Amino acid sequence: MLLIPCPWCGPRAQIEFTYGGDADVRRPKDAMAATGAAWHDYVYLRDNPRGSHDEIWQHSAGCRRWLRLTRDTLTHAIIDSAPPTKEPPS
Amino acid sequence: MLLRPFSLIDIDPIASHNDKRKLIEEIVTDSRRTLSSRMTSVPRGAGLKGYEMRYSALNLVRNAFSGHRAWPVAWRKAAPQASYDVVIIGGGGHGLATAYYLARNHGITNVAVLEKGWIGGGNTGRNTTIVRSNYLLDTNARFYEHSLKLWEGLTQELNFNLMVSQRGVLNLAHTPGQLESYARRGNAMRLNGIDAELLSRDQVAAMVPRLDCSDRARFPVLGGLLQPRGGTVRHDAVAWGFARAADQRGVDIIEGCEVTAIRRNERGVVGLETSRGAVQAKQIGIAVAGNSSRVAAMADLHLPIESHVLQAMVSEPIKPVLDQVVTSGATHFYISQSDKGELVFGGDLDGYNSYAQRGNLPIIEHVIASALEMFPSFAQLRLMRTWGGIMDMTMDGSPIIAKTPVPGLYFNGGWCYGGFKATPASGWVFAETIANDAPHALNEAFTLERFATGDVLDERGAGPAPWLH
Amino acid sequence: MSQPFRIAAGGRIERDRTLSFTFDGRALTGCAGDTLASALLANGVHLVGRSFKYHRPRGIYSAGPEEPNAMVALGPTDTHTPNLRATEIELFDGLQAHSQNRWPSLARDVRAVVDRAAPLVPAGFYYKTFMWPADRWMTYEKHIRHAAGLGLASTGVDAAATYDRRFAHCDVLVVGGGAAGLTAALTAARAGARVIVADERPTWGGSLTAAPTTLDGADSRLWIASTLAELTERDNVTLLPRASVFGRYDQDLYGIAVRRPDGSPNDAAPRETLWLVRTQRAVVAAGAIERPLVFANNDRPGVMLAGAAQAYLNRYAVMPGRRAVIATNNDSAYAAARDLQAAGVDIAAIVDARVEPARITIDGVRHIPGSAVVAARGHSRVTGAAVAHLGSDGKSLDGAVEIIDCDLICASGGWSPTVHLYSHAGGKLRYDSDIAALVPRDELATLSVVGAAAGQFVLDRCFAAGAAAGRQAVAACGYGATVIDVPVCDGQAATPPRPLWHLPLARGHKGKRFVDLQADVTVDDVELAAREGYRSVEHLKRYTTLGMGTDQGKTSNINGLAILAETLNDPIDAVGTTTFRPPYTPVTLGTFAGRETGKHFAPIRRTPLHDRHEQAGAVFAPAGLWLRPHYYPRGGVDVQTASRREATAVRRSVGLVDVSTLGRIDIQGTDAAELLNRLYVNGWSTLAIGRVRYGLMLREDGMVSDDGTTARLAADHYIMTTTTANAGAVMTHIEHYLQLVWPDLDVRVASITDQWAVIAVAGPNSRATLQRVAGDIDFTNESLPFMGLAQGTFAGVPATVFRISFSGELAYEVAVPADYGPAVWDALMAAGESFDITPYGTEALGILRVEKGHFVIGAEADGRATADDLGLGRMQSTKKDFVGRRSLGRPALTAPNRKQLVGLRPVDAAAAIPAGAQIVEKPSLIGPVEMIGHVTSTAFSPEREGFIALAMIANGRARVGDQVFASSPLTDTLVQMTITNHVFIDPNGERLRA
Amino acid sequence: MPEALPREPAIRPVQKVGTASTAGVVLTLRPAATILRLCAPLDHAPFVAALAAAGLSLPEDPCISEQWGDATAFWVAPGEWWLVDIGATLTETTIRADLPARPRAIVDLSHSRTIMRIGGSQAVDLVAKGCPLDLDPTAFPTGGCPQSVLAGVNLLLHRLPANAGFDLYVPRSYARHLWEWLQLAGAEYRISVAAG
Repeated sequence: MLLIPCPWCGPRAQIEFTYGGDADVRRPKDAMAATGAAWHDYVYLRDNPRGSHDEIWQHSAGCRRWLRLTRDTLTHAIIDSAPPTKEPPS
Repeated sequence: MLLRPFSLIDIDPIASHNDKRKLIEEIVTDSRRTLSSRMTSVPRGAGLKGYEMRYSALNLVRNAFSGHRAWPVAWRKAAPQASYDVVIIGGGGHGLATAYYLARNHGITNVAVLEKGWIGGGNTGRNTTIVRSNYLLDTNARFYEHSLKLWEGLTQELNFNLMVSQRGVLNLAHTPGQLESYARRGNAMRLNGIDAELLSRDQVAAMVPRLDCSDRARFPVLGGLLQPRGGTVRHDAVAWGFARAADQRGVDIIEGCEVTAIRRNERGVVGLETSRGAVQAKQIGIAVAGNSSRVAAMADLHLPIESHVLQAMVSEPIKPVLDQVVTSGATHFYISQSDKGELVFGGDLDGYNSYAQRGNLPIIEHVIASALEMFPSFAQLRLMRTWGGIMDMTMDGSPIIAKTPVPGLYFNGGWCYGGFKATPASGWVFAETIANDAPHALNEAFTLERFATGDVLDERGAGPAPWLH
Repeated sequence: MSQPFRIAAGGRIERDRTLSFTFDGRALTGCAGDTLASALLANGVHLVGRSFKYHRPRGIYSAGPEEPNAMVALGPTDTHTPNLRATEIELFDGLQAHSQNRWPSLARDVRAVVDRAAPLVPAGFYYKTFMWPADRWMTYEKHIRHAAGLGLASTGVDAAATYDRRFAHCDVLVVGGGAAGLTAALTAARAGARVIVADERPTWGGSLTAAPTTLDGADSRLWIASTLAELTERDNVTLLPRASVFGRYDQDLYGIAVRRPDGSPNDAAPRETLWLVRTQRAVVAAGAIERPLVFANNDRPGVMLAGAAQAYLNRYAVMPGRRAVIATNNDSAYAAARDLQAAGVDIAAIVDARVEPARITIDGVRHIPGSAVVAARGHSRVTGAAVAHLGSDGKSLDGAVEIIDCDLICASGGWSPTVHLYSHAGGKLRYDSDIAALVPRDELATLSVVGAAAGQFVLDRCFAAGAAAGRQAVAACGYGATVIDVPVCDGQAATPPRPLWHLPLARGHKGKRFVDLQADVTVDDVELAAREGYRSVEHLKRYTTLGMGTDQGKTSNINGLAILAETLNDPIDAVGTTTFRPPYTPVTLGTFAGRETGKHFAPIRRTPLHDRHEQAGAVFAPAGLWLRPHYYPRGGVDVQTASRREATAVRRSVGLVDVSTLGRIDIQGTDAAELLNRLYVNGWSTLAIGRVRYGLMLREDGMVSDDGTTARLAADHYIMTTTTANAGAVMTHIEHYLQLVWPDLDVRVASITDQWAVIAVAGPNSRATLQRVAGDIDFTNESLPFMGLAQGTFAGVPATVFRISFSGELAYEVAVPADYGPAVWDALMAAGESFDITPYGTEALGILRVEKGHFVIGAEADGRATADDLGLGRMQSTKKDFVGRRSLGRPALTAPNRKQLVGLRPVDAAAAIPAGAQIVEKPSLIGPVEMIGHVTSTAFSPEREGFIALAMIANGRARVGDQVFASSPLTDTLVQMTITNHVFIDPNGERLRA
Repeated sequence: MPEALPREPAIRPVQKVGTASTAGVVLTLRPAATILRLCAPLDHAPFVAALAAAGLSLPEDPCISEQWGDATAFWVAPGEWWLVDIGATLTETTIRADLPARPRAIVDLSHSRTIMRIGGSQAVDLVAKGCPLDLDPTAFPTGGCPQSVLAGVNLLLHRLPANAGFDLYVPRSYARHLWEWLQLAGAEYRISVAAG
C-alpha cells in the first residue's frame, strides 16, 4: 500500500486516496473553439512514462483536496507531492 | 514532440458519417470464410522438418528407453540475421502467434521475433489462464469467439498440449439489475452464435458445490451467466507451442535481444537497432503489450494507452474442489483451480500507472476477501505466491490491432484484461494485417482513429478512464 | 513417558507437561514445547507423508519453514487445515494430524506405482502427450487433477478459525530474533526508537537455540533471557513471536502473519492476525537455510539436514536416529556430529567432500575425506549409505563404493542466506564463492541485511553487524547513538565449503537424485529441460516446476540454478536467479480477509427509515452499499404481486417511498449557477429562487453520466440531487473541476446525503395526505406548483418540500434532518391511513418510471448513450460550453443509426417480455443474426394491464409503429413487439401538474 | 436546538458485556451535536472579531482542533472547519452575517454524523485494527482530528485529552455497521457498551 504525502494532512495510506491519472491533461480553455485534434488529445491521450510520472490523487477520505504527486512508475518511489498547479487551462 | 497516433489533420465537429453496418456484415462473412478455408488449407503438422521429433505418446515411450536424451530443442536459439521481411517486436504469445500465422497462412517465413528477455516472460506467463468469448459488443464478441474457435484446435495444430480445458466460465450475479444485464449479454452472445446459459441460484449451487449461495453473504448470489466453452489454457505452453511451431516453419526466435530504436526514412520503416546489432526489416510489427507506449515512442507514436499493474495469486495445491472458472460481478474477483491443484485468483487493477511487475496488499486483501465471501470453506487454505503483470489499458477497454501512420509499422496492443484469451486470433489477424497491409475483417474496428471519430468499443461503458475498465 | 527417542536431559521442552496427540489415528504423546515433527521423531515415527508426483515415502527433512516433505493436515477432517508443515506446528493436547496425498494408507499408497513408471513421466511429459483423440483432454485432465494436489480442503469451516488485521507503525522493524536480530533490536530500543521485532518461531534465540553456545563464558540461554527481559520491559518495543514477515511492499510496508498458539487463554482473540507494519527502517536478520546434498534416493525417510538433526537434539531433546552417517561439504555438520555423539548417537562416519580438514575434529569418529554419500539405501526408512571417493572435478567417482549401515543420514550442502525480503525490496544478489551461496549485492536505502542472512556465518560477526545495523537505523530515524556491549564469543572462521551441487551416480546405486524434494524434480529433469532449450531460469522453473512447491524452493533453489549453470557451462551469476515473490511462507487466506467476511465484507449503509421498513416487513435489495426496500410482501406474496399492488396504490391513491439514498450535494457561492451551467447540458441562469430543475450530466466523451434535480434555495445556494449509484463519483467529479479546471470559480460544495431523510409521497391523494399533517407549508398548486419548493415546519420539524415527480403522478419529496425522518414517516402513514397509503419499494418504483418512460442511469444510459439517444438532445444548450459538449460533433455520435430510446408493447397483449432480450428483425432465436437493439427495462404495467418495455433500438424514433421481435435465446422466448413512444402514461404531464 | 423534537438516532445502544472496570475498551454513543461546516477566510476582520467576541478562534494547522468548554472547532480542509456545539453565541445566521460574500459557505451537518466514543486502556488497539493512521501520540496528539478510514468507513477521529480515547464522527448511514464492527473487533478486549 503506497504511502502518499498529502500536502496538508501529511503522509497517509493509499486507501484514503482516489487516483486521477496524468496531472498534465489540460482542458482547452475554449472547448468549442478547440480543434478536433486538440480535443482528442485532451480526452484520450495520457502520458505513460516508465519512471517519473506526474499524476493527481484526491485525498478522498481526508481533506478531499486534489494533489499533484510525482511518482516513479517502475519503483513506485514517491518523489514529490504538492497542491495542484494553478496554471490556467491552455 | 510525439505525434498523435493517426494521420489526422483535424476532425471537423460536423463531419459526414459513414455507415458501418454494411462493413460489419462483410466482416462476419469474410471471417468465417477465411477461418474455414485457412484451417483446412494446411494439413496438421505440415512443414515439420526432418530433425524435428513429433510429440506423441509413442515417441515418449521410445525416448524413455534412451533416458530422454534424443529430444531436440523445442525452438532454435537463433541469432539475428542482417535482414528480414518481417520483424515482430515482442516474444510473447501474440508476437509468436503472429510469426506462426505469417508463415502458416501467408507463406512469409523470413521472419524474426525479437524478445528482450525470455519468450512468454511478460503477460503470457503472468495471467490467470482464462479463455472465453462472453462479450456484449458485437465487435469484441466476434473477435474473441474467433479466438476461442482457434483455441479449440490449437493443441493438435501445434502438436503441443496446451491443456485447453473448456470447463466453463461462470459469472455470478448478485442483484436483480446485474442478473438482467447478464441476460442481455447472454442473449447477445447467443445471437452472435456464441454459447451461453443463464443459471438460477439453484442451478449455480448445484454446479459449484463449494460456492455459498446462502443469504449469509453480504451480496448473496442470485444466479449466473455461464459460457460452457470458456475455460483455461496452460499459459506457458502457449508461448512454447507457438515458438516451436513457428521455428519449425523457419521463423527466427531471438531471445535476449532488446530493441533500442526503430529506423525510418520518408517512405517508412527500414529496420531496427537492437542490443545485438542492427537489423533491416521491410515490415515491423509491435506486440509488446505492457510496454506499448515505450516501443511506440521509438516511432514517435503517442498512444491512447496507460500501463497498469494487475495482480494474480495462487494458493497451495489441493485436491480438486472447483471445476469451473467463477467470477463475481459484485465483489470483483475471479477464481479457478489449476491442474496442479492451486487455486488461482485475480481481481481488479491496483489502480495507478505502473510498470512494476508487482502490486500492493490492498488488492490482494480485497481479492481474497471476495473469494472467501463466496467460498468460506477456503479460509484455512494458504496463499502461496503472488505476482503482477503490466497491462496496456486503453481508453475504451478494447484492444488496438492496426496499421500506424508510419508505413510498414503495425501495432498490436492495448489488451487490457483480454490479452491471453485473444492470443491466437490476435496473431491470426495481425499476421493478415501485416501480410496484406490492410486489416482483417475482425480487427477492422480495433483502430487508433476510433477515439477521434467516436467509434469507441466501450464494453463497460466506463468512458476514458483506463483504470475503470 | 513412552517416547523411545526422547533423551533423558536437555532441550527447551517442558518434560513434566505430557501432551497426547494422534497421527493417522495412532495415539502418541509428546511434551509441551515440542513441534509435531519433534514429537513424531521422539516416538520414532519417520514416515509422515507421500511426495507430490511420485508418491514416494517421505519423512521429516528439516526443523523449520523450509520443510519440503512433512506436510500434514491438522484437525478433524471436516474442518481440518491441510498442507501444514509438521516442523512448524506447535504441539498441543488433543492435536489430530493426518498424512496426505496417499490412498488407501500412508504405508500402502497405490499411486506409488508412478514411481516405477517414472521413465514415462519426465519433466513436461504432459506437453508431449494426452493429445489424441483430440476431444479427450477433458477426460485425461480429470484424472491428472485427481492425481495432483496435496491435501484436501475441508468441507466445513472451523469456528475457531477467526482472523483479524492490525495497522502498526514503527521506526525500526527487526526481522528475526536470533543473535543478530536481538542485538539490533536492543541497540535501537536503547536509543528510544519505536521497535518491532518479529520471529517466525514461538521462542527467541534463533540458531543459538539449535546448538549449545557459549556467550561471555556462559550458556547462551542467559544472554537470550536477559536481552529478552529488557526488550519486554521497554514500552517502545513490541515483540512478535510466531510472526512470519512474509512480504515487503512499497514505502516500507511489511506484511506479517502473526499466529495465536492453539489453546491460548483469550479465545476471543483471533487465530491469526495480518499486521501491516509501516516502518522507517528494517533490519533483516532472517538467518540461513541449510542445503540438501543431491545424491541418489536423497529423499528417503531418515535422510535429514544436519542442522535439523542438531536442532531436534538441542531444542527438543530428541534423537533422530541411533546410528548416523554425516554427509557434508562444510564445517557446520561437524558440530551436529559432535552433539549427536554426545547424546549417544553412534556416528558411523563423517563423509566430507573436502580433502583439507575441518576446523572441528571429533575424537573416535571415522572421518572419510574427499568422499561423498552417493546413495541412500532403504525404502520407507534409511538402512545404509553408499559412500564413494570423489574425483577432483566432483563430477566423477574413483575407487569402490562402500556401504555403511545406518538409520540416519545427516546431510549438509552448505547454507543459503534467507534473502527473500531483500529481494522483495528490489535488492539484487551476487554469488559468493567463499561460502558457495547467493548473498545480497548492494546496500539498500531503508533495509539492511545482517547475520547469516548476509552470509555472515561466524557468530561474533553476527553480533557486531546486528549492533551496527541497529545504530545505523536509529541514526537514520534521528535518534542519538547508543552503545551496547556485544557478548564475547567464538570468532573463528570455518574451513571453506566445497561446492557440491549434485553427486554422480555410482554403478549399481541408481536412484532419483532430488533437487526439489517437494516438487519431485530430479537432476535428470533439470538436464532434460536444458537439453530441450528451457534454459532461462524462469523457463526451467516453469517447465520442470522446480521451486514451485509450497516451500517455494527454499532448499532447492541454488542447487537447481547451479546444475543448470553446469549443464550450460555458465557461471552461476550468469544464469541468474528467479524472482523471490511474496509471501515468504504461505499465509492463510483468512488472514488476508480479516474481518471482511459475511455481512461485514463491505459496510452496509442504512437510511434513517431502515427500522420502519423492517417493521413493515420489507424485503431489501442492495443498491451499491445501501440496502433499499425492494418490495413489501404483505402476507408473504411474491415480488410481482407486491410491486403491482404498490404501483397501483400510487396511481390510484397515494404511496410513499424512501429516497434518502439519492446523493445530495450542497452548493454555495457566487458562481454556483455558473458551475451548474458548466456541469449540466442545460441552462441554469434562469432558474428562480424556490424553483427546481432537472439536469443532465455528460462525461467529456459526450456520454450521459448522471442526472437529477437541482433546487435553488437562495441567490447563491443550490441543492443538487444525484443518482444513488453515482453520488460519490459525481462529488469527486465536481471537486475535480472546481479544484483543477476552474479554480477561479467561487463555489463550495459539500455532501449532505447523510444529513437528510427524504420521503417521496406520490399519487392523486398525495396533496391531501400532506395537508393532513400538522405544519405551516401551503401545498396548494398556487403556492407550491410543479417543480417548486417550500420550506417550513412539517409534522413539527423543519422541512423542505420539493414538488417533483419520478412516478408521473402528483408527487412531493419531503426532506427533513435525518433523525426526524422516522417521526415524519409515522405522521405520513397516519395522515394517509384513510387513503390506504402504501409504502413502495424499488421494484414498484421501476414499474412507475417505465410507465412514465423515464430512463435510468445504468439500464438505458449505460455509458454508451448520448443525450440525443435518450431523446433529450434538444435539452442541450447551444449557447454555452459544458462538460462533454465538444465531443458531441464527432461522426459516430451523430450517426443516423444510433440506438435510440423507444417503448415496446407485445403484439399479443397477453405476452410477457423477457428481461434482457435483444431486438431482431427476423424472428430468430439462433445466431448469428443481426441485432438492431436491446430491451433495457421491462415491467408489467397495472395501468396498461400488460407488459411494457423500454428499449434502445437503432434509429428507433423513426420506427415507431414498426414490428420487431424481442429475442431471448437464454429463455427460449421470442415475442413480436410493436415499437412505441417511450412514454406510456400521461404524455402531456397533466397528472403531475394537477 | 429543538431537543423537544422527536429525534431518532441511527443507533439505540444496548448496555452489554463486562463492566467498565474490567473492560479494556468502553464504547459509548455520544449525544447528538450541532455541527456546522464552515468555509471562510481567516483574514476577514468582522468575522474574526465575531469569533473573538464569542471566545472562539479557528485552528490554522491541518488536522488540529481547538476547544473551549463544550465548543470545538475542527480543521477539516484548507479554509474549512467544523464548528461543533458552539452554542447560542454563534448561529448559522449570525456567522453568515459577519462573512464576506466570497468565499462563504455554511452547511448544517448536525444530523449527518453519529458520534461514538472509544475509551479504555486498549482503545488504541481497537482503532488500529481498522484504521491506517499512526496512532502514536507523537503523530496523532491530543486534540488531533484527522479524517481517515476505519473498517471501510470514512470518518473523523478526535483524540480526547487525558487519555480519554477518541470520538469518532461517523456518517450516519454507516453508523450501525461500524457500531457492530467495533463490538466484534473489541470482544478480545472485553469491550463494554455504555448507554450514552
